[in-house]
Amino acid sequence: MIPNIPLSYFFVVGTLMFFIGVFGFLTRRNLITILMSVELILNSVNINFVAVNRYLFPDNMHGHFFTIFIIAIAASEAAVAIAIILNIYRKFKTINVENVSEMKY
Amino acid sequence: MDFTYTILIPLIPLFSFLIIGFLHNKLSNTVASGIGITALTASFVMSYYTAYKYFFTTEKIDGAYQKIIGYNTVWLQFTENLHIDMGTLIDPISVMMLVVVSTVSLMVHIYSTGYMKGEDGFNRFYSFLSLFSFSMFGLVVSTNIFQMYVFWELVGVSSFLLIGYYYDKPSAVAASKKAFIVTRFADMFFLIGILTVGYITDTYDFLALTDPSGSAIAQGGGILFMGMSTMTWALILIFMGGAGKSAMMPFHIWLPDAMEGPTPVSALIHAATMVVAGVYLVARLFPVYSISAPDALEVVAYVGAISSLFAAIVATTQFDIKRVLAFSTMSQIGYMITALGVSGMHGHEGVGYMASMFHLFTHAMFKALLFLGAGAVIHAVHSNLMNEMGGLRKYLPVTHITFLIATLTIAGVPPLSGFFSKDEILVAAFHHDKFIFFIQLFVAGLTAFYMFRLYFRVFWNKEPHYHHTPHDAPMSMKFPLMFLAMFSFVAGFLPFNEWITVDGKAIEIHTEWVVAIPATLFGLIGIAIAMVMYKKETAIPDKISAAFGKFYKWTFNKFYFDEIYMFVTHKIIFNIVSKSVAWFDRNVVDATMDGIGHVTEKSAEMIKGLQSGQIQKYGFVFISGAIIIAIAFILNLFY
Amino acid sequence: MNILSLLVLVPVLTVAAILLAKDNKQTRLYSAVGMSIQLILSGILVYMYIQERNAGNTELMLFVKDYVWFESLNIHYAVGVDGIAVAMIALTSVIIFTGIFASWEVFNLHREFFISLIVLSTGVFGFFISLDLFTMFLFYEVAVIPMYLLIGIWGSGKKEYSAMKLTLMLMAGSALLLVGLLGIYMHSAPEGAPLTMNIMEIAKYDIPVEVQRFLFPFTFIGFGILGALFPFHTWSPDGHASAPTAVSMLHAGVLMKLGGYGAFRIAMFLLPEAANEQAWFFLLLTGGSVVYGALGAIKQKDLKYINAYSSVSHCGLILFGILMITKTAITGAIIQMISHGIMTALFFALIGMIYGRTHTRMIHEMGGLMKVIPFLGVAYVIGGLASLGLPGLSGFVAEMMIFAGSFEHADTFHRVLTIFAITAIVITAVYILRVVGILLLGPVKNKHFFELKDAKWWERLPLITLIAAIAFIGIAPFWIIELIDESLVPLMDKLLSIQ
Amino acid sequence: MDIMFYIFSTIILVFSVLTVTSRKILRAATYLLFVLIATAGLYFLLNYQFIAAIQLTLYAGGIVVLIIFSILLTSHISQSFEPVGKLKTIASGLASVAGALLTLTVLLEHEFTASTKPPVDVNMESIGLSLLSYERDGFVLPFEVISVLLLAAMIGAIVIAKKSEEKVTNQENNKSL
Repeated sequence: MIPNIPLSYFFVVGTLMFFIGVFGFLTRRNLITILMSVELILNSVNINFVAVNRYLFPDNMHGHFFTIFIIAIAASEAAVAIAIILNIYRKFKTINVENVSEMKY
Repeated sequence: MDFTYTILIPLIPLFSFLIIGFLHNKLSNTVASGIGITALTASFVMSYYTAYKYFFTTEKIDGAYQKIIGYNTVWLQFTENLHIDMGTLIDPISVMMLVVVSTVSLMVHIYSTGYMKGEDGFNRFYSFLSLFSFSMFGLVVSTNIFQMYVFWELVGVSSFLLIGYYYDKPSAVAASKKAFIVTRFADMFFLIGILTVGYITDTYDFLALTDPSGSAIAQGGGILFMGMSTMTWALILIFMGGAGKSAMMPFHIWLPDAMEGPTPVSALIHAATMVVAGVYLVARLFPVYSISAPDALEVVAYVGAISSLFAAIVATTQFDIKRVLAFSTMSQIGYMITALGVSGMHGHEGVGYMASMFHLFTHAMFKALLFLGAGAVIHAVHSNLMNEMGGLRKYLPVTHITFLIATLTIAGVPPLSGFFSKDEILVAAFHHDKFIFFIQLFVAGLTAFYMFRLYFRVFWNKEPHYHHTPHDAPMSMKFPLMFLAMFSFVAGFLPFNEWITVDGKAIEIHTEWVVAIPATLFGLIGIAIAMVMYKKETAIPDKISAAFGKFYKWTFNKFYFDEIYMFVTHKIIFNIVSKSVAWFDRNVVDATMDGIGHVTEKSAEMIKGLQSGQIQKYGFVFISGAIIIAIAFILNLFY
Repeated sequence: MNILSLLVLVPVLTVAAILLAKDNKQTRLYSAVGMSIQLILSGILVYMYIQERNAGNTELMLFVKDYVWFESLNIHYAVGVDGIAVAMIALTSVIIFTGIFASWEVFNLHREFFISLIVLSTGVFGFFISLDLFTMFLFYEVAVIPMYLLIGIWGSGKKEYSAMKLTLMLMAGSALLLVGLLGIYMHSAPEGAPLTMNIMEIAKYDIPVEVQRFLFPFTFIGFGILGALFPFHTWSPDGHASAPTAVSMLHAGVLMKLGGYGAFRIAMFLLPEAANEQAWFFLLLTGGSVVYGALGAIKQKDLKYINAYSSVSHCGLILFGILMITKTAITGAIIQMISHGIMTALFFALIGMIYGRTHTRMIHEMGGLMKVIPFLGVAYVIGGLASLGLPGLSGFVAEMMIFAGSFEHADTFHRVLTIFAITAIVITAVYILRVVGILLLGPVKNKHFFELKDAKWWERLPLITLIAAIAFIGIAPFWIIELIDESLVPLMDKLLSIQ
Repeated sequence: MDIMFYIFSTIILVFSVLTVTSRKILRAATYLLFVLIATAGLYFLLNYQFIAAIQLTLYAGGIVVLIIFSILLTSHISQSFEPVGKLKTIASGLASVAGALLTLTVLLEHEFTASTKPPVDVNMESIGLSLLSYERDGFVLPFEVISVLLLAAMIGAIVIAKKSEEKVTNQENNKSL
């Protein structure tokens, strides 16, 4: 059932997506968009896991399960993150990350 | 001969000190003084018994008195051979000193019951007196030089406590401080000297040190420092310690001020006993001085001569009777020191040593008498200044007579004891060094002059207006006066030449008329001048002082020694050195330490911007860092 | 139960009891009881120690116990004492005992104060009984840290600054020390043999000289900072000036002795070659600081500063004596530790009591106190006389032994330096008498002073205890010397075998 | 089939870039949705239907909706972001490109060796059994842990998002800080 795509192609997609996420993480100012960038990063990792599992170790399901767990963690992370973002919004009336610098010094 | 009991002579006053000291709130004055006097009487009796036993019943070996260790125990062990012992050494001079100290101390104890009556802190006074007696006894019977140092310090502190007896009087406090610090300064040299001697000879023990044929005495000739052997230096240092206690130049400045203490204290400590400790010290180590370091002895002789001259000159101008006596003490101690300095070891050469001890003995008696007499005068007129005295012979007959006897004695009028002892000193000087001899001769004249100046101004001269009619002292004060007056008479006839010599063997002495006649003459001339000037109120003294002009002023101000000292200590040491050290500590050392803290803080301040709280910056740094490290690994930069 | 472990356990139990105390009264009662037990315990220890020695036990360390603590790192809880440690323990228990009474009057956070104080003393006791480098270091830190709280919370004046300064400097010392101790551990056995933290084990092996040269400054300065080694002494004046009475007593009395003791027990004993080689440099520093501290004290105006500088001078003498590496001088240095400990505790106690009455520590604002509070006045004079080295009191014995020991050296350097240090005895006399003169003697300056009350029983008790100790050492030094003498022999053998 | 991979990849990459660069937040969320759906497509392609379904429901369905809700709560839809600073963009871009190149180099140079064991069949049954199995290749422990985590996250999210009653004092505290 493996398509005729080399494994490395998946890696290319995953890596590029990862670093696009990193780029977004570093440049976006809005907390929610940062969160989205993080989702991208997580997703790219998932792709790699799944692809490796399929191509290299079809005899077990470890990558598969990792992905499942990452999705679960991503979901809870998103929930908590959004709760925090809402709280920050209440407190600072903004979700611009540069204005939220209470952790300074 | 068993002399073990001699350890009790110092210990009994110690117990008395402890009892009075601990219970001074509880005891009544009578009980406290009773304890003190009883203790001293015990020591007094034992001292005389020891003297009797030693001089009359102890067997002489080879015609010489032996040095006997009465009691000895190691107190503090330094090394195999160097240790501080506590014990009693019985030899002619220590026995003599026991007699002197116990006699004067007992007399002062008795005298003080009258003199100090009603004073605040009467019990304290007696406890301190006991402490002093303990220390002084301990000092004179020391078996080793370090024990002497121990008691040396203790007499110093008792002296401090007693001078500062009137501790709410600022002048007394200042005087006590001065006395302690100056003597302590000298003691420092003493200590260094002791350590050096200990290092050279590997013993502190007097017996080993002073044995003329022993190994210790032969040590230290070789090592040279500034042209003199180490031993010479060590002995000079030790002598400096002695000079400090004995108020020799240039450590004399504390003695006049020490007169702030109660008069009995001046009589006991600052006339008869403690101040002669320096003489005693040199006498104790005399064989070492004489054999290993004659140069040091030369120093001793000159310091003594110059001090005695200086003090005698200053004494002629002072108005405080106690100060006159203080300078007189200094002058007389100068005599004794000189006598030691000009002495040799054996036979007739050793006459200086004998004379010095002889004079120490007689001087203790008559100077104590003078002070106690002065105390009686002060007690009567409530002033120290001779301007406020005069014509007292009518009011204080007993004091007058005894004082006159003492004055004649110190002036060297035969056949009183002062004549004999002074004569021997002059003889010794005459044979050794003519220059010193002439100084001493001149001083003898001066002594007679200033003492009679004092005598005439106090007991004759014009009578000022007294608020109360002065009256003679109570019996408790008169008795010591009379007792000591008697001693001043008798002491001259004691056969010191048989008892106290360097090597313990008797020496022949005979009156040398070349010396005796001029000495007596000088004394009589001094007396005569004083009589002319001061028996009645005349204008001569003022004229003379005006004639001397600058010199008089200098003399009156004691040649500004105090001022020089004040300048050196307060201006230079306290203000410049100490203040700058304190400043240096705060502003350089401490500031450096603080500076390290500040640098840390400032650098933290500078780099804290990195901790911006901006997660993206952290992310950027993190990722870049990770990439750089990864590249470094890939390129094998770490290997 | 090993008697040494009891010494650590009793303070811990006391702290527990204080935690359960209902009010201030109970707090100080428990503290007093606990520390009295401690005092008795150390008395028993001294007795047992002497018994054991008299019974012919010539082991270097007695009452040795060794429990493995962290096997992988060779950390043991190893305890044992020799005569020196016994003497120091006795000193500590006397001072903590008197310190409790010196803080008898109730103040803010009374309970917490006593807890910190006793925790501190636990550290000190632990330090003196430890035979294991790590345990020793641990207890050392236990002793140092509560100081920060004690000064920072209960201090006076610039207390935050002082507490911070003191703690940071001592921590810097600890850091150096840790380097030194770990270095010693890393070279504690020949190549291939298992390493050890046990001091006695390490002492059997000669650490290579190059390593010693490197480690000695770390260890010596590390301990030296606590022992007020010039120029790292500056925490001392500020720290003491700000600290509350009992803390000053304990700190100057005992904690600073940890420095001297450690410098001797670890730095000199384990690194003898380097000690012999580098002693000259530290001798210059300490000899200088003896005079320097004394000169610094002359012009101070605050009683505590005077005493702090005096401590610098006296503690300089301790290190000076240790560095002389002659038996007499080291004996003297150890006696000086004890003597200075008691003396300075006495001083700080008195200063606290005087301050409690006059509410000033500036000497010029006081005067004639002898008249109104004679007991405290006499005690101060006695302390002063001990400090300036009057025979019959403890200071004299210590100083003379150090000086005499220093003069055993045949070379000029040691003797000239000693003569230089001896000048301090005069300077000491000057500043002591100056204080006594201004503070106690003369006319009463302030008429309010006439209302002052003399010492109460809880003030007299510690003062009398301390004065008795001073007099005891001064009059009968041979007992203490006997206690430490035998223990010094192996230490000296190791140090002298190099010369 | 292969063509599908390229299509999905293109979608993923293009919309990823758009997600991180779009200046309208709601659009960004929408682009993210496309990325996630395309990822699900890749999973289908690899024949992992279960995980693809989860990807669709949980990610595309749940998380994106959550994100959109929060966007609606905190921002105006029409609001567009200010352009990002040049320096920041360039620095971040460089770091990202460098990282991508580095990672790719490593990944592409590495020889992966595939397992030779017979493949297992991935279906709902085996997934379920593995999840609750405590034997080899069983995932019951992570499963339980993740359950607790989810519960904690749920409670945490509620607690955090709940309006604080001490808001006023909090603000004061903040001022004093």
